[in-house]
Amino acid sequence: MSEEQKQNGAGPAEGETKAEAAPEGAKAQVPPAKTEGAPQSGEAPQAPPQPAEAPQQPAAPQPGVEPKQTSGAAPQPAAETQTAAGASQPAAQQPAAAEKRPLTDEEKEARRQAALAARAAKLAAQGGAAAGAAAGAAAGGRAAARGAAAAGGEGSEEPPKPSPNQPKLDRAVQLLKELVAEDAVEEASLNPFNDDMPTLVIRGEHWPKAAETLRDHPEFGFRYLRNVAGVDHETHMEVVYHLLNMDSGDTYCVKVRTNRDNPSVPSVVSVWKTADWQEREIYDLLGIAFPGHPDLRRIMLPDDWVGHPLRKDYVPLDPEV
Amino acid sequence: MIRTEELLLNVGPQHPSTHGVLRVVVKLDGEIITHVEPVIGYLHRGTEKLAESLNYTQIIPYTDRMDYLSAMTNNYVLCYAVEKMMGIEVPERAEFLRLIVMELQRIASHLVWWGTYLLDIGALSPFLFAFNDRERILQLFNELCGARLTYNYMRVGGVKWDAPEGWIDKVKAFVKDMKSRLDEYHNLVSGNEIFLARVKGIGAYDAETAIQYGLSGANLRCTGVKWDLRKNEPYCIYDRFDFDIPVGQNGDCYDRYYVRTEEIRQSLRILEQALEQFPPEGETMGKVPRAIRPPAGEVYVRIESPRGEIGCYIVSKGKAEPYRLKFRRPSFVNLQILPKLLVGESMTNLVTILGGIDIVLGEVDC
Amino acid sequence: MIGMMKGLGVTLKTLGTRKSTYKYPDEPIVMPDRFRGIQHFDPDKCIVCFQCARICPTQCITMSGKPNPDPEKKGRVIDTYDINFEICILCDLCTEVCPTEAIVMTNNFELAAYSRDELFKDRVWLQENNTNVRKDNNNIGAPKGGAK
Amino acid sequence: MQWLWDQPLSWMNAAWFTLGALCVLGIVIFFVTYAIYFERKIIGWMQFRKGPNRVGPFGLLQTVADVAKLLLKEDTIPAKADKALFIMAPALAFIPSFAALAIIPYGMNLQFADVNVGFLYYVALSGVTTIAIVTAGWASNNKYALLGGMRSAAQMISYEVPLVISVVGVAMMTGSLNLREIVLAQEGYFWNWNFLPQIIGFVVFLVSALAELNRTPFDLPEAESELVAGYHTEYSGFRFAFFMLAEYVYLYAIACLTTILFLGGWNPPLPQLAFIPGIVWFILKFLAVVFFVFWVRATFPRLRVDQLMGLAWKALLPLAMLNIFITAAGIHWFGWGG
Repeated sequence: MSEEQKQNGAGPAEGETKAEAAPEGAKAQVPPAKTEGAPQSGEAPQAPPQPAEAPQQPAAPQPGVEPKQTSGAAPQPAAETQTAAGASQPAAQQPAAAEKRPLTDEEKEARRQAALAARAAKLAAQGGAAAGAAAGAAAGGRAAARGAAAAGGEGSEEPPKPSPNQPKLDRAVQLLKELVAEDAVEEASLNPFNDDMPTLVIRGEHWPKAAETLRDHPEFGFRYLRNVAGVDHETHMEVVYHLLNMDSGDTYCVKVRTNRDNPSVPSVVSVWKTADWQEREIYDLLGIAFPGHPDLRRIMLPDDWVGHPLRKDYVPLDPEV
Repeated sequence: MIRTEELLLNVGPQHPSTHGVLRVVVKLDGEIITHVEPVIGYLHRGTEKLAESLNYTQIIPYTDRMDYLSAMTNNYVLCYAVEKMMGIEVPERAEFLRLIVMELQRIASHLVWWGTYLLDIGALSPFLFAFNDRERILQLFNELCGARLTYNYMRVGGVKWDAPEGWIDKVKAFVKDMKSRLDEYHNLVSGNEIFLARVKGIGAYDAETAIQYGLSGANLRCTGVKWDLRKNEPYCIYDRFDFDIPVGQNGDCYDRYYVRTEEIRQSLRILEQALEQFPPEGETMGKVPRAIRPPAGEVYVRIESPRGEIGCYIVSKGKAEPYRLKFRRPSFVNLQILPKLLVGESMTNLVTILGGIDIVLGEVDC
Repeated sequence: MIGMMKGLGVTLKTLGTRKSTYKYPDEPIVMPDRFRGIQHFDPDKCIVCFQCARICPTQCITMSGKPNPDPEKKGRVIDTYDINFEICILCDLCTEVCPTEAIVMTNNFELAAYSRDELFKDRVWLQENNTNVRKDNNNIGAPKGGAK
Repeated sequence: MQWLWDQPLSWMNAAWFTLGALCVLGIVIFFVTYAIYFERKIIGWMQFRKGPNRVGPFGLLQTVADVAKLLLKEDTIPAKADKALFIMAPALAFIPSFAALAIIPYGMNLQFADVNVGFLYYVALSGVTTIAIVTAGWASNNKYALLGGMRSAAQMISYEVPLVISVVGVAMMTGSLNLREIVLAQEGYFWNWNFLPQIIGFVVFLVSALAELNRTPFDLPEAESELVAGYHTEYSGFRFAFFMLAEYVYLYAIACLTTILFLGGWNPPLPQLAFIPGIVWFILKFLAVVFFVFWVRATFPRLRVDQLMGLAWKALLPLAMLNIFITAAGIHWFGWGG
């Protein structure tokens, strides 16, 4: 994104200063209701995930006119995020004056406040001070109720309709605590975007044993590892495993965190053979070492490549690219 | 005493039957393969790194180039992921258009596989038969979205173009013709004793190994595991149509051939039903906010591409660009079983087995 | 043996069928209207809003505007407008976001050139490339939902 | 040319011989160019496409253009190739194929050399080409070429055996190996052509002839999909043209032999049609066999090496043996043959 374009883009396009986008806007006090919650239970066990556009989507977002939050059913978060992105990324098709919504004062004031909080959080993230702050913190100053790594443990603010996966999640956490180790599970939560896919964060040193139990234990039975992804959150690195039990159709998401300086996650090639190349790819692009991997070499890049491109702090060889 | 030495042979990256720039380093003892080591990365374009500085509409043309034989399913998986995060409702007509286009893409992709697979085994004509029919699908796509291979057709929240008038009838005509063409294909090849001798019992593995190696698509179903995301985890409007999932028994190259040719027939069935229930008019674009910014959080979405389960894992921090975008590419995962299948086989079987797994290097290297 | 006989029968039958070879170099291929070929640029429609340059995934559009020469009209007029066809992937996003349809796709696709710098098309060339311009320019990305 | 044989060799005779040889060479080169052209045309028609139609009217000069291109192409020899063998291999492949044409009788007295062991002469010479292909494979110092050479050695040697034995039946019936006698023995209606009584021999001969020619379904030595181009991977320019020439001259030879041995040479199917000259019938049958070879190439996939060997030794050879016994029984009890 060449510099001068950004200036031109930012200059004429937006009048007011745009705060760092707080995706949910200031008032996310009510976490968007588990939109797929209620009808979930009725679903046949064979196909739990409900396609996103199932009718139970209560309120289709009105693009330009939604200043207020309607009562119970939260509109789509995007609808209230009318605030354009901050200076770094002027909204792609943000016409300057075309559909200026009447901003209520209270809305403006809330947004300014969110901007300040966001900026503070951003500084904190860069400083890396917030060791304990999970990925959520880096996402800006919105309330902690949101999403995967909510600081308040699993679902402290229980959504009005407990989702059917909740008991499964608790059962899983309890089983893992029993079989693997007391502190095996750091966090457990439901991913609201993914039809409440239970997400467990497991400590690195217990991960091989946990993987074993996840595959062999009759209650879990996750014999199919469908995806292994590496993610570089500025504060820490994360390896995300998506597991699937073909008979019951459940999918779980398991995360293992590691620090940034010498990231290492025990390899699970002995448990699921499909992890072999996927771990090599993560090692190649993100630099996370996988002790226990039979043949950990670079898979995508030439062997003499320096650095790991997918890291956020990766300096490309020639910046022109 | 005769001293025999193993012949180290580089099959690829520039080789007529590696379906792209795959290099397989093979140690040969005479014609028998003793050691195999696939080397990939020749087509690595760093799509995932690029995506971190592009907003969602800009990433769509990049997904066309990942699995260039089924660009529609790649487009769909990205749009579906963003729609799931933002909870956007896709209108009825757009859903139907998406389904029709994806099933046409599945047929086109299987036709390419069928043609090149037979060419690898030595028969010259099937390749031309397949491409002759695939040309009709490419014409349909060209009329619909302006391109033959890199369609860039779907947008978050719907599809960009509505079907031009007369297009639906052309698709109906194509589906009707394709049925008879398919029988002709079976006459030409499926009964041929030489073909059967070349394919039966080659590169066989059982269901347990398939699940261990995380295979998906026809490579999984050929071992008898009945797992197809269109049925087991329905997305789009697949749950409105009835079609069955072809399944093989003993997981050898012939079963993969049978499953894929049967899948073409099933796709034709879906297309017929979809064309009948096609809503005459309606919106093709849902309510999408001006700037697409999915809320902070992550989602892993997966659909059934012609090569298997293609997944899209997005971690978003609320900005217009994804914080981290990872594609679970079926060809990349399916290729892992190649070394296990090849040891002990002959050179000719290397080509047959590699063709049977049906990989596309654009997707393997992403 | 029956399988082989049937196979031979099929090839014999195709001996007489209609062939599907194009006579391409002699007869030009007529592309459907929506085909995404090389862009055509109409400078006086352009309001220099940089939308196309910003949306382009490969950033191959470089443009610059200059203040309007005649004093009473405000706004800006396009000065230079180049598309680098070495990296342009003809994905049609620029025409999608252009509010005034200044840049539209045409149906011609012959882009072969003997040297790389011939692929760097400037404003004049893009303006002259006005044969079989695309009529239905569905720019849904533009404000007001685009000219439907 | 028979009357020349008995006179002592003089300058005059030598000139006649070379003239005869040149005109046969001319016919064969003409055949080869238009065999390549028609093969590409026919296979094209079988695949929904027109064959070459750009060079010359209807593409007739396409092969001429190809040969000209091959002549002008730079003649590369790989660095560490075994130079002497590399240069000799193409010549070694072409010479026997052309020499083998001497014994083919096109008409009653239209024959270059009336050797009484005609077929044996042919088989002996075609063996030399196998050596040429193996040397080509070895000399070009390329792994794919080496593999191609090995395969072709195995294939051609093991298919010569059923080829020869399947013709023993014909020889038994006519009592001589001289090709002219064999054709004369097939006078009369088409049902006393050799292919009916010798139907097994005919099938075995056809299959092993295809294998001898390295054509689909037995084109293992130059299998594009596995061995890139088999033994002639490293050859370019005129040397490659020699290999192509050798292949098509063998096709010419095998097609002539099939017509002579099994389809009754220049005999018309019904004696009443005798007013049409024999050579026309010969050409018609000859073209039918050539069309069959092209047709097979367009349809069948390729066999694997071990299946190929299995077919030769386990299927064709016993069949050929069986054919001999049947012919023997036929001659003894039913009075077949001359």
